[in-house]
Amino acid sequence: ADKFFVYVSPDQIGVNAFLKLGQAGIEEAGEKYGADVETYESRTAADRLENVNAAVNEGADIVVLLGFEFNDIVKQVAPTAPDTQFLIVDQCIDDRPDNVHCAVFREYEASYLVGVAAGMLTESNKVGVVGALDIPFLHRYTDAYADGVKSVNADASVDIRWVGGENPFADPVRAKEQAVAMNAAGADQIFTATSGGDFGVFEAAKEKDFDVYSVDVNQCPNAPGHVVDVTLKRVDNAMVQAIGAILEGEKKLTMALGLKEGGVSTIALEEDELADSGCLIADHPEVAAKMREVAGQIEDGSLKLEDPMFAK
Amino acid sequence: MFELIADPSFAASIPRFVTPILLAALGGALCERAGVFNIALEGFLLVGAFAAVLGAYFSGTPYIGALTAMVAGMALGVVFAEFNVRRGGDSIVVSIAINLLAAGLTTFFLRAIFDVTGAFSDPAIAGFSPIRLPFIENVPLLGPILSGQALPFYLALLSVPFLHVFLARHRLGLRIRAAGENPQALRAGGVSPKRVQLLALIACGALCGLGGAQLSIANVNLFVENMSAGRGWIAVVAVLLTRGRPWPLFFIALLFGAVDSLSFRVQGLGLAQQFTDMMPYLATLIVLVALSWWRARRAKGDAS
Amino acid sequence: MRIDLQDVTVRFGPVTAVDSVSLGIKPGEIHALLGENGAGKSTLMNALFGLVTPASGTISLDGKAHRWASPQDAIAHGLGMVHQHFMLQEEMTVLENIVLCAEPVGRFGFVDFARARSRLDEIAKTHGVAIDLDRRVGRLSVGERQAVEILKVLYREAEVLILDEPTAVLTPQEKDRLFATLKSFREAGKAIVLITHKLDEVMEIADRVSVMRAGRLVASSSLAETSKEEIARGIVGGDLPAARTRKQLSPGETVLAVDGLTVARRGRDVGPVSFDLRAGEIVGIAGVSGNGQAELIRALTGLELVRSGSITLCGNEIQKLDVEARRQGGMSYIPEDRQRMGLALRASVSENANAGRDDAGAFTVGPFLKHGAMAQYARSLIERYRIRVAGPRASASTMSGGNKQKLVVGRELSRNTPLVIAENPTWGVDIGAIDFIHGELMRMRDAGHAILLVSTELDEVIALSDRILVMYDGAIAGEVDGGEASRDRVGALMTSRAADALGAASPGAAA
Amino acid sequence: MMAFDAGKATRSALPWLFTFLWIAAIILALLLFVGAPVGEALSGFWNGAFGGRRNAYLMATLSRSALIVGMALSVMLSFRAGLFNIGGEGQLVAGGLVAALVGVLLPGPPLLVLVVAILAAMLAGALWALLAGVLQLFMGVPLLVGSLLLNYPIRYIASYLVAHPYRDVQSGMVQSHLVPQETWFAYFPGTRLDIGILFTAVAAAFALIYSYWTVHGYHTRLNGLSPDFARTVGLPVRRLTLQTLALSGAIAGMVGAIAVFGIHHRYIDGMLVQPLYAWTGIIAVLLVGMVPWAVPISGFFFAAVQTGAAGMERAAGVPKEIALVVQAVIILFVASRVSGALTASRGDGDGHV
Ligand SMILES: Nc1ncnc2c1ncn2[C@@H]1O[C@H](COP(=O)(O)OP(=O)(O)OP(=O)(O)O)[C@@H](O)[C@H]1O
Ligand SMILES: Nc1ncnc2c1ncn2[C@@H]1O[C@H](COP(=O)(O)OP(=O)(O)OP(=O)(O)O)[C@@H](O)[C@H]1O
Ligand SMILES: [Mg+2]
Ligand SMILES: [Mg+2]
Repeated sequence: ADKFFVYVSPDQIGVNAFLKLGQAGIEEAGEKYGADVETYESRTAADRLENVNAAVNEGADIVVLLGFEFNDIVKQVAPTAPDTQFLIVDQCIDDRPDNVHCAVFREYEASYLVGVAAGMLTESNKVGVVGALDIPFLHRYTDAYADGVKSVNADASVDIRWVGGENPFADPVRAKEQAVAMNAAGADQIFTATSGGDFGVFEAAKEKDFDVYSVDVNQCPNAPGHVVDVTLKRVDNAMVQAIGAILEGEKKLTMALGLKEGGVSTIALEEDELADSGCLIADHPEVAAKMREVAGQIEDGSLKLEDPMFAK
Repeated sequence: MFELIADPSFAASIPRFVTPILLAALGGALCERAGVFNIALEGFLLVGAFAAVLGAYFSGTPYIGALTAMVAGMALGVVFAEFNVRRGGDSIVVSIAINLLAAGLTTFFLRAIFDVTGAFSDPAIAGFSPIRLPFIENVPLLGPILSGQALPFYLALLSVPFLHVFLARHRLGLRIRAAGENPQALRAGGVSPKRVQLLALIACGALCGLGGAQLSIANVNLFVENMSAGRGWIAVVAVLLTRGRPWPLFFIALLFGAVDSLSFRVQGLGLAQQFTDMMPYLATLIVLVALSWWRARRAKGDAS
Repeated sequence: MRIDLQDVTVRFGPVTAVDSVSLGIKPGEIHALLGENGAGKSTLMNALFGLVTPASGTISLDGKAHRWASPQDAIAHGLGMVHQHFMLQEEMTVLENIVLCAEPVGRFGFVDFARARSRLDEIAKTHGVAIDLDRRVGRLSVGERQAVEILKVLYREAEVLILDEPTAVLTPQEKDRLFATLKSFREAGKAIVLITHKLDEVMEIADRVSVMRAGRLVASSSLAETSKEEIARGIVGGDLPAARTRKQLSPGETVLAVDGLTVARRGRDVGPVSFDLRAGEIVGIAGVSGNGQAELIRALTGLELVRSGSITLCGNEIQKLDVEARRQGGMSYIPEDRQRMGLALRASVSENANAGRDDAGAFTVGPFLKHGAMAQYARSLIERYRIRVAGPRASASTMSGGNKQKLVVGRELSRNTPLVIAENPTWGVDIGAIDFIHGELMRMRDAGHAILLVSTELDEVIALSDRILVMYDGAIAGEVDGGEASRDRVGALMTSRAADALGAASPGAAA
Repeated sequence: MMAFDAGKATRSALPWLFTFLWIAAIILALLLFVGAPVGEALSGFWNGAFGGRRNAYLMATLSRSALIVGMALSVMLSFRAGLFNIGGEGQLVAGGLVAALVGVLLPGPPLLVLVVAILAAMLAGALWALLAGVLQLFMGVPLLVGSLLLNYPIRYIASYLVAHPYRDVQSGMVQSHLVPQETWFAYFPGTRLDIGILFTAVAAAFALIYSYWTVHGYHTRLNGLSPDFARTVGLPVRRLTLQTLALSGAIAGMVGAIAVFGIHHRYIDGMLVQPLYAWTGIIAVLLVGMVPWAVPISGFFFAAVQTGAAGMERAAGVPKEIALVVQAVIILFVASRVSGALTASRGDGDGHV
């Protein structure tokens, strides 16, 4: 092939559904546009820089970078590599040169919807959320979820906890313990955004029999009968679209993808998938209906949500 | 705060935190007593966790999983012995290398065997199910701690008195202590200290392997890279602190497990996660300082 | 059981430690093995015992040739050895030490301690060697430890006993008890090999005497056919150095004054100790090791804190000062443990020679070292003290024990301080080096330095000291004038409970 | 200095050859296990470590080795003094954190800010190391344990500071604000290698001179070889311990500043911990038996193994994890030869005492 795309992940791809989607996206784009593709996985901040440099050095036409971790690096590297196009998925930077493009998501819109469901379904009036690490990005999940809960159930209390520890994005043991602890404290609806830890939360749900919510892709089959709904993030679609636009010569492309653009979603909104999803939401049509209603308000702008990432 | 501690799920979680640390520390204690300075418990645990998943996945039973983990740990013990005991490599160097080797091999085989990076989870991984103890489970405070845990926990509990008696009265236990204290004398008695140290390392590998199995197929049912997540280091500290004596070791491991378990529960009280993460390490430091202060006092008291 | 060593040769790399030695040991005899340091005695016995493998030669028991794979083999065939450096586990009890490596096991490999106890009861009855089986060895005196070693050998039903310098650390009284026990073994028909440097003991107890020099057996005959002088000539390969004569000097002013000094120790404090030391005299401190000498020295040199009392050096109180300040105030120290405290073995000779020098200006410029000046200084020590070593850059670990000791002695004596503390300065070095070191100490004394000599070697203390202080149980038990000192007199003051360790069978000492 | 002896060298050549063959065989076995094309993997490794357009990958290796060698030097100073300070990581983090915070918060001319930040980073590293020393000397916590444990609090303190009070909110990450662009280290012309490596070079020169030619270095070495000996000849052991730890910590702190001003231009949570700079430094030192002149070479070697492994992954799809295995295998075989030899020479002599 005459074109060469490189996807640089910010972390180990592993079971991280989001990063896996990025890999799927680059492969799809490669097929669609006839390009060789490669994936460079990073583990550390230093790796990220080295990988981006290596991608340029290996002559990539388009370097796709997933995650906000690459902002500084792109700022440094892009001006020195005018022949390479950089696509940052998930965040954008100011004062970009022409060869830097962005595609961002408004995950908090979907998280808010999931919060709405949890707020309606809780019987104890206590809900919980576990994030991997107390970082701003994950507040898009945790805070938006909490806001969603409060919007339908002002009395409900939301317990926000973090996995932390030595290995926050892949510590199912601690994730599970957090979920168990929250459940013991009364929470019956728990949202998990813990990457590798999600499995731990699912196990806790199976053992202690409570409802969970998760992120990125349909995880309902991982704990049948316990996952109510998940937020979806269409990284692959976004990537293919953005790469197409870049190949057509677009400069400083910016794509922002929320509910409206179909960049994020939840199972409840996907009426054709709903029945076979294995998600509990299928058994709660009134909740799904409410979620669709709120989604409509968000899409038409009548309900405005703050991006929790920049809060504080 | 009180609510947190009274919560039965807190009590029930303690054994899950304690077991890997305790098993690794008991293994480390055998090495310590045999005069092998093994600070690679982290690596031993990790290999155990991986091998347990491997065995449990392909056999479909957690027992084979635990057995695989123990065998893998024993193999790592042999590697340690080869380089430290037989070739005379510095124990700290060998330990660091073993830790690296464990991290490298587990991630490497994770990718080579299961074709994933980061983590491997599959319904086919057969985990331990909780064992209910008929009468004990109804005892108020102890019930949730002692009943409903996985097999490795009970084995760990039994190991403590067993190792105590073993070191005091068993032929090999005697020789292990001799190898640690005055290997020259053991050699003069016609027993090769190196052989004894090899055996201690193998036993250490088996115990750590079981500890790893608790992490990966009892606490959860999956393997994640670097899953030991510092627990081996805590075990090392426990061994150094107690000079490898089983009973004190048990209480120290219990303390660490409880603090660890407590530490992220207090997140619920609004403490920043960074500070709760710090707690086990600070608790360890405090115990260390207190212990040496107490020892110094006692030594003084003794002399006067 | 009769033992024959035939043409046994042992090599360590290029060194031939034992060179084609043939030796017979008969049952019912005490066979003394003598020779200089490094002559190969221990190595020969280690070969017999399976601790080292001979390059060639055979070992036969009752005419049957054997090759040992390990000491266990030798033990199984009835050999027992008491090593000079005791092979004991301090943290374990006496009983555990005795059964270790020969454990009577019950089910699943657990040790049957009850069976061991009853066996030991019997042994106590037949040979009169008994000791409390539940005490920790770390708390035993030297004599008691030796009893444990002997019990170990008896417990294994040894027919042949090898004792490597068993008497070096014993008081005369303890020695008597040991010899009584050995005689009872001889009557029981056991063969005994006794390695020692002390000719009087050989004359007292041996039936046969063999002498080694430089790895070869130079003489072997029954005691009746030889004489003390002949043996001594055999050991050194020539005539003995003449006995030293001491110049009478009148001691000068007080250099060191110790007053009511007590030092913390586990169990019971050491002290209070008080004594004076004047310029131009050698004061010896004798005593069985473990009676507080080590603590006293550590307190004097600043290595350990003083609990109470005062130390005055050249008129200044120093008990609160650190080691460096005390050394600068006029103290030098030859530590007993040259491997650990006297030298940094992996550093070079030059680095060792220059450590702790007061005249820093002579080998430094600002923060930098003058390697040349350091080497020069090391060379001067090497020459003056006739140290045999490749050169200043050689690693200290390449020197033999005597030469290591000379380096330490040289370094400390050349500081020319008013006070020299010498702790077992000739421990384990051979006759030539001993003579040299004694000469240097006497020379320093004659030049008006004060010397505190601490030694477990009674003969050394008696030969060198102007006054002798005897320590027992953490205090000074008495003082003996150098001129009137005799082994018995000093030995009586050194008397310790340890003398009881070998049982009531032998003539006891008053405790 | 370790004298070079030709006769010894020939005698020890054969075991070294075997060592090398063992390592090669294990690597080969791993490559075959994953079915990687061996030739491509090896050339990918070489290219990834030393090649690239305009030597870009060599520059990456150098950039990595600036930090690894720096940490190795820090560790070497402690270890040679017999101080098992394995808290380099914490000292590194302390330095990096303080450098970034000073860079962000201190107003003034860039050069001044830079100088103050680097000095402050060194001070921070030194203080963190001293804490471990104080714990050992005055509270009886063994240095090995104390220094290890102290790695964790500082890591979480740093994490907290850049997650809450000093977070760059706009970036959405747990990281501090950027330090002013004028304070960034310049690149060598035509490369993406910053001048941080010059600091490491200066530190290396200092460490070598210190170890071989200074009185302080001589004294700490004696203390390292035999603490009992050092005490007996009246060296101020406590002071030496604290001074050495401070020195060692200061170098680690400086390395943190290099990472901030040369590479990341801010403090990002985990940036100094995850790449295992400190542990790699420890290994680099132990691999060569703490011989000072060999330490920078050894550090560079490990940087090359790491970047080379990434190159191998790009070129032949060999999992990068192999680098960890390779490092471990090299350490096991080589270090056991080196330290084995050291122990042997320790034990000789006449056997008395
Ligand atoms: N393991 C060894 N490696 C190298 N050389 C050794 C070893 N053991 C002993 N030697 C050397 O062999 C020679 C004989 O030593 P051996 O210990 O047998 O002497 P010895 O007669 O017992 O002397 P001593 O009176 O000091 O006990 C000495 O030169 C010693 O340094
Ligand atoms: N150069 C050496 N290298 C290694 N090991 C040695 C060396 N010299 C001696 N040894 C070991 O140390 C042991 C004890 O040494 P040695 O024979 O000198 O002591 P000893 O006879 O018990 O004491 P002493 O010399 O006071 O009689 C030897 O048997 C030997 O195994
Ligand atoms: Mg000798
Ligand atoms: Mg000897």
